[in-house]
Amino acid sequence: MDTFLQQIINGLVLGSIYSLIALGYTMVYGVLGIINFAHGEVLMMGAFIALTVIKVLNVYFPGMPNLLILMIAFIIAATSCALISRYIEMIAYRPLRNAPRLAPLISAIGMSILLQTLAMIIWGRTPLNFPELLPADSIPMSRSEVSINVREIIIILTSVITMLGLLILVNRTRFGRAMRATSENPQIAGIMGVNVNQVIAYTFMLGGALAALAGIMIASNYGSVHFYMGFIPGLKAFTAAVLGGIGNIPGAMLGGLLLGLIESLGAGYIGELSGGVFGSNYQDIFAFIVLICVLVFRPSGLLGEKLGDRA
Amino acid sequence: MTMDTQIDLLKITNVHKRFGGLHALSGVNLEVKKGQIVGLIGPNGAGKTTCFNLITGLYTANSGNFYLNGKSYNPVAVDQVLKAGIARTFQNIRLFKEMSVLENVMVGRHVRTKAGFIGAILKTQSTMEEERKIKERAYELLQYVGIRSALADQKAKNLPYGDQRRLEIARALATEPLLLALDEPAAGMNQTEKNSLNTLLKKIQSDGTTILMIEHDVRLVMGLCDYIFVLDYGQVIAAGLPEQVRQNPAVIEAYLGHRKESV
Amino acid sequence: MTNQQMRLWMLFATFIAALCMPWLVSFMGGNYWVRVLDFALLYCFLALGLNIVVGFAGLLDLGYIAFYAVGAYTAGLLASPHLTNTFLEIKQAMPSGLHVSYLLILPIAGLIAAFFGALLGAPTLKLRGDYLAIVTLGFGEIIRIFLNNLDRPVNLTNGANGINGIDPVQIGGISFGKTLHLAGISIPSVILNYYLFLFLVLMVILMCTRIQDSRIGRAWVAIREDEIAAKAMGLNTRNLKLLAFAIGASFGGVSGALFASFQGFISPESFSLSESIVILAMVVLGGMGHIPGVILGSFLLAGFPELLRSTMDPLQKMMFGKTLVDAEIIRQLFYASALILVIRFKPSGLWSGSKA
Amino acid sequence: SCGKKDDSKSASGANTEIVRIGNGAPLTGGDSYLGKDNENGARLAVEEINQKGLVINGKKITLELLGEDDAGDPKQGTQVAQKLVDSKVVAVVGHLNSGVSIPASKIYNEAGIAQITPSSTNPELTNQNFKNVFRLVGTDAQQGPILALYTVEKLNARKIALVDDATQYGKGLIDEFEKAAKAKEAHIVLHEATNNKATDFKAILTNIRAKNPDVIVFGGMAATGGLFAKQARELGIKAKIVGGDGICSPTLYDLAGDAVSNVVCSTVGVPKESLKDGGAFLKKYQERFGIEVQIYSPMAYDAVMIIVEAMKRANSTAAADILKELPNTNYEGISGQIKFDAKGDLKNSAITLNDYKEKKISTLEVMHMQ
Amino acid sequence: MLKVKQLKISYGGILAVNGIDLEVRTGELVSLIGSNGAGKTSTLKAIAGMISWQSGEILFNEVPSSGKSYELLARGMALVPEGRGIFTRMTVLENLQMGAYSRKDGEIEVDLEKMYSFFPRIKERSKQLAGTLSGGEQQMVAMARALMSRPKLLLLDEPSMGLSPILVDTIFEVIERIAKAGMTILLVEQNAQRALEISDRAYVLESGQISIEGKAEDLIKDPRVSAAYLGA
Ligand SMILES: Nc1ncnc2c1ncn2[C@@H]1O[C@H](COP(=O)(O)OP(=O)(O)OP(=O)(O)O)[C@@H](O)[C@H]1O
Ligand SMILES: Nc1ncnc2c1ncn2[C@@H]1O[C@H](COP(=O)(O)OP(=O)(O)OP(=O)(O)O)[C@@H](O)[C@H]1O
Ligand SMILES: [Mg+2]
Ligand SMILES: [Mg+2]
Repeated sequence: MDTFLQQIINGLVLGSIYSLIALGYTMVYGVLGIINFAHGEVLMMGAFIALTVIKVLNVYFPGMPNLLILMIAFIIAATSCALISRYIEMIAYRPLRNAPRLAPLISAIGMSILLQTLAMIIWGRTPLNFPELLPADSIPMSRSEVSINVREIIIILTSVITMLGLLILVNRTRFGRAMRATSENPQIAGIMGVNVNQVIAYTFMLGGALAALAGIMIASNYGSVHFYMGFIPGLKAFTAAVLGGIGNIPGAMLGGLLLGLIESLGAGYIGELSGGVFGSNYQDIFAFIVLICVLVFRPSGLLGEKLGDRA
Repeated sequence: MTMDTQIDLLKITNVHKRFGGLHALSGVNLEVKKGQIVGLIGPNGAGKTTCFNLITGLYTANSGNFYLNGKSYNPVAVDQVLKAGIARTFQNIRLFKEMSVLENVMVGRHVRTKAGFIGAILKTQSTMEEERKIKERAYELLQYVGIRSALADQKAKNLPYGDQRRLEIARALATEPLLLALDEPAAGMNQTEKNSLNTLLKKIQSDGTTILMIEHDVRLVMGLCDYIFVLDYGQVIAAGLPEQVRQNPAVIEAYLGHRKESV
Repeated sequence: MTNQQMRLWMLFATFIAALCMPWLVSFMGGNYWVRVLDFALLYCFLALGLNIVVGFAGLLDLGYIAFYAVGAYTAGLLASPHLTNTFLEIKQAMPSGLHVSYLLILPIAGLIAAFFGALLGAPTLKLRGDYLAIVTLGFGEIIRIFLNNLDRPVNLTNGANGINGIDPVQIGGISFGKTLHLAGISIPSVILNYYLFLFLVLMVILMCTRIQDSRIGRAWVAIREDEIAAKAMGLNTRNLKLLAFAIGASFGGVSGALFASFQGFISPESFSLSESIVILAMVVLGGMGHIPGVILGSFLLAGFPELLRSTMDPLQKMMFGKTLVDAEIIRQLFYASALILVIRFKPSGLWSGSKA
Repeated sequence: SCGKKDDSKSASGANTEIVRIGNGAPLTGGDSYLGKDNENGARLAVEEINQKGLVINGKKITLELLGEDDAGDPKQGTQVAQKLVDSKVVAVVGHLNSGVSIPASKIYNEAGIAQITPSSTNPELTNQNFKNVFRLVGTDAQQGPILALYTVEKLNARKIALVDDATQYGKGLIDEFEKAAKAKEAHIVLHEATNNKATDFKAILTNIRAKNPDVIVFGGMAATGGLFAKQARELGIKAKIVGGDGICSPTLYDLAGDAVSNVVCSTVGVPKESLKDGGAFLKKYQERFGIEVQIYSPMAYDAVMIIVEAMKRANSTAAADILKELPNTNYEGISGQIKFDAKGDLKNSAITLNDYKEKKISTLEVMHMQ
Repeated sequence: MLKVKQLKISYGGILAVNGIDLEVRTGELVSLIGSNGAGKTSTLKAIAGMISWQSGEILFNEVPSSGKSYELLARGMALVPEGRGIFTRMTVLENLQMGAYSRKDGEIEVDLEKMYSFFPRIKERSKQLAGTLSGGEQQMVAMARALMSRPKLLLLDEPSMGLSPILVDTIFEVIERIAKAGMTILLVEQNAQRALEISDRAYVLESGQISIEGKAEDLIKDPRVSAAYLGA
């Protein structure tokens, strides 16, 4: 039972991280209808920038409180990533608004490689340590073995709060309405007085800031930063976003959590369940199989709306 | 009128269709007699297009019976319905935009031909022969609906609107339908263009194809149709000869309105 | 008529050029460039297969490399000592190992891959666009992970170690794995394979052109353009999509088998997601759905990185006298920028063939 | 020096000759920090030799290192191999991954060029009966049993949990370990697997915790191993973590933090500090490249050195002559005494077990391969 | 209020509108008729800044158009686009709010009530997703939405398309009403008869060029017009 509970906790933490990234994906998708494959790389840049800021602060202001350091690092990383994201949009996506559907995919791939290479030039190829700024104190649990720490709680809370914030932004605010209008029909949004380019640019900037947040959370959780670190989480988060119904904000959260739980429980129990034929090495398969099964029955994901293509 | 026209080519009885909580069709009965042009009219959102979608198998009915040529059929697979002999056009034109005009019609021949990919790779005699016939027939059909053959190699999306409507009809005719179902064929046409559409539809009728047509242009419908069904809120509120329908107070109330000029 | 003749002459000239190519290249740049050509041909094979799925039928497939893997492992198992080494029963039956002829392996690889193609197609029929993308991506990963782990409980694929000692293609006593000495000329293995690949790619091009112009090809394009209208025109979209998946996959399978024979060694590393993406980029960048464009795309994307590899360092040395930035970094930067720029200025591909 | 022209015989001075040595390793992609490390090792050696001056058969020799990026991809690996062959390298240091080394070896073999891998551990590489393949690391079959011996006999582990990263290296090591440990009647309580790009190991660690093993053996690299050790500590796991040379790098303690105190890892060869040039190498490397030695650069460095030694013995720079001399290598490198057996594997080499004291690798014990 | 001079619009080299001049004075209702593909929609889109044009000049209130639709809207132009273009995934109310997107004044609520009084039907449906409305209801939403921006100039592109006769009547009544209330309107219609009946002036567009222009009552009687567009 301890093990089971622990696996649930593991899954929730992992899932929250996926959710956090997936939220960024989904929001951009929601507005532009394209998958920003470079999102993972923006996340990586965010983590690196935060790390650099932290190192600088450590040198010039020794003894600054951890949380303050982290706040400053976050603000700088989020701002930088917002700008990076905005330029990605301007360079790679804006010229392709009316291009065939797969064209932005190619420039997104180009962007990913570009950002990875830049990171490689600036910060080198070796994985770097990300200092433990979030408290990792274990939270006492009634059950002896089960462990969760403050940092993990912070991660879970961050993603929930982010989701709620985005929900309010998109559904309750004027800017959110402009986002949704743009997503449905940018031309019509234009004649409603929406400056579409601006809305898209802001959305990307918000996406970039979210990526930075996710990057810092990942870096803090695992204590490692690497120019390749965005790729796999990006892929997983994309999976999560699709699982939940891409473009749907609660869907991204749900998809992320579900994916985390599936991976955790999958890795935890698949060996026993299959009598040792399969092991935790099939962890990733598990997630994809669940994804395929879900999509067979719900072709637009768990919470994705059925956009009936009317005849 | 020959005896033929008295046979029901299409008959649907007690058809229901729900979208979530919305009861789009509730207990609709229709008959289309062979050789006639039958009109389906009604206010916006009455369920006319839905009715087409059910008949052609694009949607599945919650309940109801469908008969084609006296035989019961189950419209679940669109291709089966089409093979059985019902072809349609769409309210919002749905051509294969990037394909050429000719190719659009050739796709219509798909169900009546059978060459497979092995034949295509080996370029067998029968495949080539069939391909030649498909092309020949496609050209004939373009001419039939009045699209100049000079336009045959244009992309479909580059055709003028009126020609796109005609092309949709040609594509549907290519499947050799017994029943041609047209969803607002005159939408967006001006009166002059409507007149020439009128002529085309009469020609199709006289060449033996039965037509079921949704249309909001009352003048066109009244002039063309042998029989009319009126749908409102998913139910047939009136049916009869054009004159009868025109006088029906329920129809006037729900659909026609009291302005005289529009009739 | 003269137009037709022109085209024939052009084709003939291209063909002759293709025949002389490896000699020219090997004379000027060495066998390395011939090998690059060999791989370009294999990519061409793959890209043409993917083009059927993505370009003709409009089904976005991010896991196409899985079929390449299936083909490669089919060859790997049927033409190497691996199975006989792990299964004693087979060893007793065939003490010298399994050495099935490639005349058999190629069709088998194609068929098995086609089967997997249909297997992938079946659950994905209802999915559109990005949903299809993620499922196919997942499928590709599933295959790779299985290949990587199917060494236990029984050692079928030899797991991460990969399968070594795969026979080269052997036709009529000529082994494509060794330099052939023929009437005083020695033809290196890379050139032999070039001709083999060229022949098969030409076959594939022929097949693709014929399919494209056929009733089936037309039906695929119709589905791509508007699935609902295609259904309403009586196309059995389910079967047609499955057919596209299967044919596309079979091309992947055959080229996978060729890859295995050419390398002599395969391991799951060769079948990663990034390879799927590279092939997709070839199709899209070249000109989706347009066969000459796809061929161009595959040659460019296979050749361009290698061109950068051999020019970036000498160029720097020439200009600055020393290597300022590591060659591989410049290579990545150029490659990435090229992707972005090309698609920026040619959004429907370099040679999209659309008359618009 | 100038290397613009393609013809290696033409050089700046009439009596100097440029001799090219190839290096193939992933310089891009996830493994590139190891690949670049290898290339740096080889480069350091080449630069040192050029600085000292090398004369073979009366000619002044300038070495040139052609470092190519194989991206860890078998296909690019063969292309790189062909390119190096075409560029008339006299020998090749590489590649990093076994999956690349194996297909590339066929090309070097056909061309008659020696290939010395500083890091590929798949036994299959030297089982191909090629005369031109050598390796400067222990194979999985060599390292695994030694780790097992140490774990079972020195650490007195009764209950052992195994984790591999499903790569050729990690899994090979763990499989060999498992065989040897079982032969010594150790109890393997669990065998989990992850992958080499994973970051979250909590799920499998939770399973491991439930089995309460004495020792966890980790088959993988430092980039994952560091995170693994850290997360193990977070879950309150106290068992020792034992791993191969893949985790014996500064990256491990960078990433694992305090958790590193729980780790024991092996390196091939005797402790570097005990060798005459070992400590100096680490320093020189740091000075030259501004980063720390990862894992295999000492072997790459040695590989260049033994190629040069072979040149000297053969008194020739021809690839064939070098290849002929390589089996006779007996060289004290910074990775230990290098001798090859008939297959090209290291003969009688030592394996050192280390732990981390004050964030530095420190020697526990030196053991010898069987 | 609106002046278009020598406007040319091309799509990838194909000239859709070939140098037209037209003018709408304050308070007028002007219609633009023409057969399919004549370039009516293209003209309206260019005026509203939805597409870029090749050459020519568009003056709105004497100021040259910037070609940016959101700026034109802020300056008092609104378009009811062809095919309605409502936001299907938003509620009716949200659609109307989008109409008032660039307004900052406090009278939005007042105008909402006004729209509801124009179209009582959409008041009932204000919380419904607009995509699930019937065609006629959608058309009302599109009109109301445009009016929510308090435009000085209203551009209407085939507002009667696809509507049942009774709704066509309603729509034309509304147009007449707002025109009488003083709004300046440029109306594009296939139903030339009805359009001319309520217009002050009209232009006939043929293959991208203005062929006839004049008072609406004159055009109705013009034999060229009745032959080509009134089906007589
Ligand atoms: N796929 C669908 N999902 C949900 N509701 C639908 C769907 N298709 C149609 N409806 C609803 O069913 C009702 C009938 O629609 P239908 O399209 O059949 O009307 P119609 O009679 O063709 O109207 P119009 O004359 O405006 O075309 C409408 O309320 C419509 O919103
Ligand atoms: N996006 C586009 N790309 C290419 N050509 C276009 C595009 N939009 C319109 N056209 C072409 O421009 C011409 C004018 O089109 P427009 O839509 O302005 O005509 P219209 O008068 O509004 O016709 P309708 O009565 O059909 O609405 C047509 O030939 C049309 O095919
Ligand atoms: Mg309808
Ligand atoms: Mg129009």
